[in-house]
Amino acid sequence: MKSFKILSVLVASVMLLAACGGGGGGGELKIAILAPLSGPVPTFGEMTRDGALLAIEEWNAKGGVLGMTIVPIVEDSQCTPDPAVNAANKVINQDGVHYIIGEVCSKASIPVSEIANAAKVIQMSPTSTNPSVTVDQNGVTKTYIYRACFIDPFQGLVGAKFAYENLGYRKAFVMVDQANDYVKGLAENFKTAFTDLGGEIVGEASYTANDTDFSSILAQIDEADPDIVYLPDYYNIVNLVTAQAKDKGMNVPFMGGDGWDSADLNLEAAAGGYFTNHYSPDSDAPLAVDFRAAFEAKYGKTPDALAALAYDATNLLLAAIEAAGADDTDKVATALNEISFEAVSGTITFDEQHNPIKAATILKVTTEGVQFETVVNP
Amino acid sequence: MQLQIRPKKPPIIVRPNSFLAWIGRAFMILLALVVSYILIRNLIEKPLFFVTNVINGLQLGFVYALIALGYTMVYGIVKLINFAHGDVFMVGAFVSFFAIERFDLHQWPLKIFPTMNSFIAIGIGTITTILLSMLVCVLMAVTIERVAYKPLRDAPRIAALITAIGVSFFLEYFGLLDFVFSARFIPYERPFDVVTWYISDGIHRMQSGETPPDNAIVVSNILIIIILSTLAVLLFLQFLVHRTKIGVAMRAASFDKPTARLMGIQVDQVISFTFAIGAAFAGLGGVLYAIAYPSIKTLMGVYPGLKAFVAAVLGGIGSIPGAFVGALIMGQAESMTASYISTPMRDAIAFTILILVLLVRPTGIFGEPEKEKA
Amino acid sequence: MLLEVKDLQVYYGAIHALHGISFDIAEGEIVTLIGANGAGKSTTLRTISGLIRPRSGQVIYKGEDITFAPAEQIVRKGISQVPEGRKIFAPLTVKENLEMGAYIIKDKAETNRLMERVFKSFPRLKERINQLGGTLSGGEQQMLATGRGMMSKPNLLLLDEPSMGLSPILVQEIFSIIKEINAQGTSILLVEQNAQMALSIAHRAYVLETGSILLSGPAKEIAENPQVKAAYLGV
Amino acid sequence: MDISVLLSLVKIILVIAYLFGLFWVMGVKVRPLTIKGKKVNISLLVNLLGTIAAFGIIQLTLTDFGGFQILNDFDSGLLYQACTMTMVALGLNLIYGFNGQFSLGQWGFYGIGAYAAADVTYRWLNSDASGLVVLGVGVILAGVIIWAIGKFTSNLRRMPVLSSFTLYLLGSLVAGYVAILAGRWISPLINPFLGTNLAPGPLAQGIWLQVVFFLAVIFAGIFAAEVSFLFGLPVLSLGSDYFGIATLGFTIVIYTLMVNSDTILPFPEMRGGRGMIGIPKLTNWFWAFLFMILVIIIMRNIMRSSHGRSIVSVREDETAARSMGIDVAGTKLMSFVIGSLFAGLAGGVYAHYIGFLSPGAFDFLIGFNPMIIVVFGGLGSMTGTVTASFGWIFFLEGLLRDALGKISPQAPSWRYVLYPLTLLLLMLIRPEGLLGKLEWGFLKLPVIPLRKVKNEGEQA
Repeated sequence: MKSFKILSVLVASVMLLAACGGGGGGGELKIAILAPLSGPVPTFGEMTRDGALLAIEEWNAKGGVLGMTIVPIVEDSQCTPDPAVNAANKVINQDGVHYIIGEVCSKASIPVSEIANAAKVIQMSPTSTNPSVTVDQNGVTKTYIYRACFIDPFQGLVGAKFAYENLGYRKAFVMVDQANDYVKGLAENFKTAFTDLGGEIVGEASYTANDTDFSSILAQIDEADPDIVYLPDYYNIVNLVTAQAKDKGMNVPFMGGDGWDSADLNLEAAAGGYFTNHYSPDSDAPLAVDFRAAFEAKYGKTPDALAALAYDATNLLLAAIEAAGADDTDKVATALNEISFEAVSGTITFDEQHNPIKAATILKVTTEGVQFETVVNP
Repeated sequence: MQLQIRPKKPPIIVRPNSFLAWIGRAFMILLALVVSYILIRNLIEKPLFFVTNVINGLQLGFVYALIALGYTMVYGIVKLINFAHGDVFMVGAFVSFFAIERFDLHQWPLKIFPTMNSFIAIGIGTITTILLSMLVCVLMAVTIERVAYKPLRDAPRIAALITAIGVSFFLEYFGLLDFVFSARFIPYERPFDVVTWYISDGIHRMQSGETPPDNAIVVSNILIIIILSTLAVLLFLQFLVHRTKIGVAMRAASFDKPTARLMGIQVDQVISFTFAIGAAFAGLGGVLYAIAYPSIKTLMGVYPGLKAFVAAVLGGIGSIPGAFVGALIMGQAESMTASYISTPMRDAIAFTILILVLLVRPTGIFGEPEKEKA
Repeated sequence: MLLEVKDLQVYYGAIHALHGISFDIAEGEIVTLIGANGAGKSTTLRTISGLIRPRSGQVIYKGEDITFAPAEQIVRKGISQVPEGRKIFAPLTVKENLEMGAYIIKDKAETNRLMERVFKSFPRLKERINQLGGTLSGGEQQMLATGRGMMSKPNLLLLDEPSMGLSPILVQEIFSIIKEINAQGTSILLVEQNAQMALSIAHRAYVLETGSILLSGPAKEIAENPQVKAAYLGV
Repeated sequence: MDISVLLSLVKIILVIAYLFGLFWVMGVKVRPLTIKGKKVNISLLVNLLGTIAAFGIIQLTLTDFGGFQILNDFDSGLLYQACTMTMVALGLNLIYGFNGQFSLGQWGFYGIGAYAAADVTYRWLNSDASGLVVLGVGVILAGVIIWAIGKFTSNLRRMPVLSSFTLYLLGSLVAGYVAILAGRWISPLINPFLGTNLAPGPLAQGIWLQVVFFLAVIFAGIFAAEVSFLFGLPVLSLGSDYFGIATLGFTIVIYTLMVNSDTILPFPEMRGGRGMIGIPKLTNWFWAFLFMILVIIIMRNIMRSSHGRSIVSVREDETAARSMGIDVAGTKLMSFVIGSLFAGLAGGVYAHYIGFLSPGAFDFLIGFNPMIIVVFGGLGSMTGTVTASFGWIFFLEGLLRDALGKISPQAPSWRYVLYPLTLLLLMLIRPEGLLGKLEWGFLKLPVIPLRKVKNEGEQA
């Protein structure tokens, strides 16, 4: 046991050294990017990482923030609680970061937010839509946690309003992935909003993300004969569902949320559908055009909503740091509360629950492309 | 010390037809009755909807069958749950995707012979694409077998199983890398157009944008292609296994490897051959699956692979007709569960069915009773 | 010499099964290995046919060292084994079992000719040609196993306990067929517990005890040996 | 190489050295002291003090002395996860490694334990004692009923498994119903003392919360064990691979139920796929260490007992074991139930470490991890399992995370490519696992001499 004690003393001193070396650094500002880069649930980690890295690169090219070079630390958080917690603990305790961009999935962002909030680290989630990310179970806003995307209730409400008032539909069918909190949140809020407005939910069907065969749900939709089907999932599911619906000769329009926004959306199949989004990809807003061009130039692929939101989240955070004038998370949080930022996805301000306030765009899918339909203001 | 033996009451022997023995059977019968009641009620209420569901289940079941055949053959001969099989299936889909997207392989006959009948040309092009996918899958499976499984043939079975899981994880996570297949969901371009017919009073070909009448059953050419190719594969396999020397050797080797070697059968080659055949069908299945459900991703093989394995177990693993029947049952079970009970529960119910069937027939529907351990 | 076995040492893990066994078989001979349970008879056969690798020693067949050749190659060289306990492929039909015996023969017509030869020796098999191997009786299984062993046209047939579990009449029948096979020019290495039967048809015999050869010589001499008489023949 | 990468490597080595030290000190034999002419055996005392000291070492390094803290939250998080993983994997090793039942259901029981324990403390904190009451009463009552039915059926021979399963199932359902009634009657009596969510009452604070946490974990473990009993009873009669696939199905069924916990099951606080929030983070080194040591001791004592020997003999040869008079089915069931109990306990500890439960964490693909760990460490080696659990967590989550992050922003994607490759290599080089069947220190099983040498004068 003697050797063991010596070893532990040794490691203690080594760790102490490392701790001293890890802090400070003067000209560097570390930002952690937590994204699901591997794991059993593959999602959109790479897009998120690339969007955030692009923003950091642009800031560094401009001379950094407050004169400090921004050093990104990318961690794989797998969209699963345990690795996300480990990643958060690692970047906070080991690397000493004060700012986290991520996670993508709410189920990973929620446990991370608890750690970050306790450690007074600013977390800016680009895409976690679950209200619980920024608010704890008692309804108290977490001081250091922000997000750059809509929350579920908002998009559901906008979708329902648009379907009921603008399109004049009265019968809606809702498709839900019970395991996906994003889809579930949107769907439930759509249902409440639509029935509150006076519409009728003629049917509801659930599926799982691993399903590829939707024919039985489509058969149910055929039976229920709705005016519109609300399918607030990502484009991959949308592609599958709409293609199969088309094969079966169904003409009912589909409607969804920002998950539809992708260069890979099957326009042919989804034509006639609508979705709510942060911005219009063919928008001529200079920011969006620039972002798209820069992203394509750097990575050779078209950015999707996740990349845009990660880019926005990073920019927001860095702008707030600059506005705060110091690498102090309390000051940055204050700055974020007061910020009004021109982002790719619109002008962003934060409400008291740290959710962004921005206008929602309704887009229509046609075979030629996605077209701007209308703007719904919050 | 003296041992004290307390006189034990003589045990009561439960006779097969006594009340206590019937409790379990009554339980199973009750379950069966509930299921049949739900099905029959729905059949009577909405016969058309029911038939539609049966057709949907068929399509799914036939694709599962293609994968399940590979599982069951490999398991039959090496007693290994080849977890990487689902990923071979995925690679099959991706190979055809690249062939179509990058090289327009499905249109080569038209490029060389522009005057060719387009129907035949597309047919030949599609078959070429499928053959290419099958070939790549075969090469991959044989490599995997040689590198990862063969060295472990004499090791404990679990080592091979863990290796299979390792290979599966490797294929998945390597595929997820950006420069391989990436984590994206990729829209799949079908090599041919979907043609749908609806049957109400006679068979009508559906024009694009046309909505079938309310009381029609919709059938697509994809369904027909899947059914035909699966049946062809099944017949081919039956022929192979019962009429050819290598097929009989496969069965011999799966029964008793040392004795098979005494007959001069090169067991390692037979095993590689089995892997190759299974992989070829998985490749075919991958392409057909991608055509039927045109969105592919790197992890697409996990769940179909699992379901197909369950189907193989349900039918009695090691048995070729068993895998086929099991897959059809799985397809129907999923389709019916999704329509009449609850879609999110469909995996759960598929597995519950499996467990219940195993309780009644512990080695699956077509399975032979397990050999005692030697 | 057709087959020469030199100083075979075989281990099962830590257990020393064969302590240096040497013997030989000449062309056209029937040689028998007799010995009690666990003497190493089957181990010897399995080593010759390539299922077990010896730690040291040599197996030389027609002047060629086949000690470490894999089992499937050894069959191709002309050594065929009828394994202990028959080891019929139960889910295969009688015909398929025989076809597997002729696996190394590529010519279909030749296979059919060989099969006819087997059916001539064992007419009972022909009656059951489409029956599954597992459903045959013990005697029929032994016939099938022997027939299957002959299907590869071996120069040397290794027979492991052909009389095991058979009625005396069947044993007689099997042994007469073995003699017949030998008469057609196939050398035979016979491993038996039924020493009396074995010695009655063999030309030469070796007596094994706990992994080494105790006695060897012409079968008749061995049968006369008082030690053998006492231990194996029960006289 | 970066210093922190080196450090991660050192951490792995140290943590394994620590474990070996722990097992050594737990099992060390000391020569009896002679106090006042009497021989006093102090081995047990030394073992106990040593264990406490081992606990103390980590506790000290975890303590924050005014900014000086050797092990930060990252390390402690890894430690807790390693402890829970050890418990899960040890349970699986009992089921698979020692008893030979190829089970993929361990992750399901882990999930059951996690959700059950979390629900109890969650409700307790939200001024609702019904969780504790229902789970406690239900678990105890079901245990009693199962025991009683077991007593009854032990007098019956040749009873079909399905029938006894039906009986047990009915009994458990009755127990559950009674427990719900009990919850309805008893919990209103306790609720007023729990205060409200924002102003917790006396019973929702301090020591009481710890007690409730402890009870919750224990009950959750027993609950998982009872579920495994009901499930295992019919399913264990299947052959090995069939059993494996049935247990895999169990994991998937549990996952599906978790996803639908707020729609199909009546637990709105679990919030289905959105994940359960607001679970108090009560796990600390004390609890993690305590439960882990508890599991290790139970496991080791089982393996040393005659039960342990019958468990191993069933793995080796069922027929031979049966002919020796061993109750094969009962032994299988016992090891399955105990293994699941460990998983359930681990789940409870895990839930209160992470503070957030999402069905995604109980997906069947992640459920292969315990199996991989058990094989990695060596089937049938407790030392191997514990070492592999710690090594695995510290390698994958510690070293790889640290090292790859340093290389480039693209590199973390490779984390899960390197992991299966390591697995493949290990299996090809050492198919029997890292430690084979080796045991060390405390976990060393007594070698039973092949032939007992009778000493003179010892004859009975």
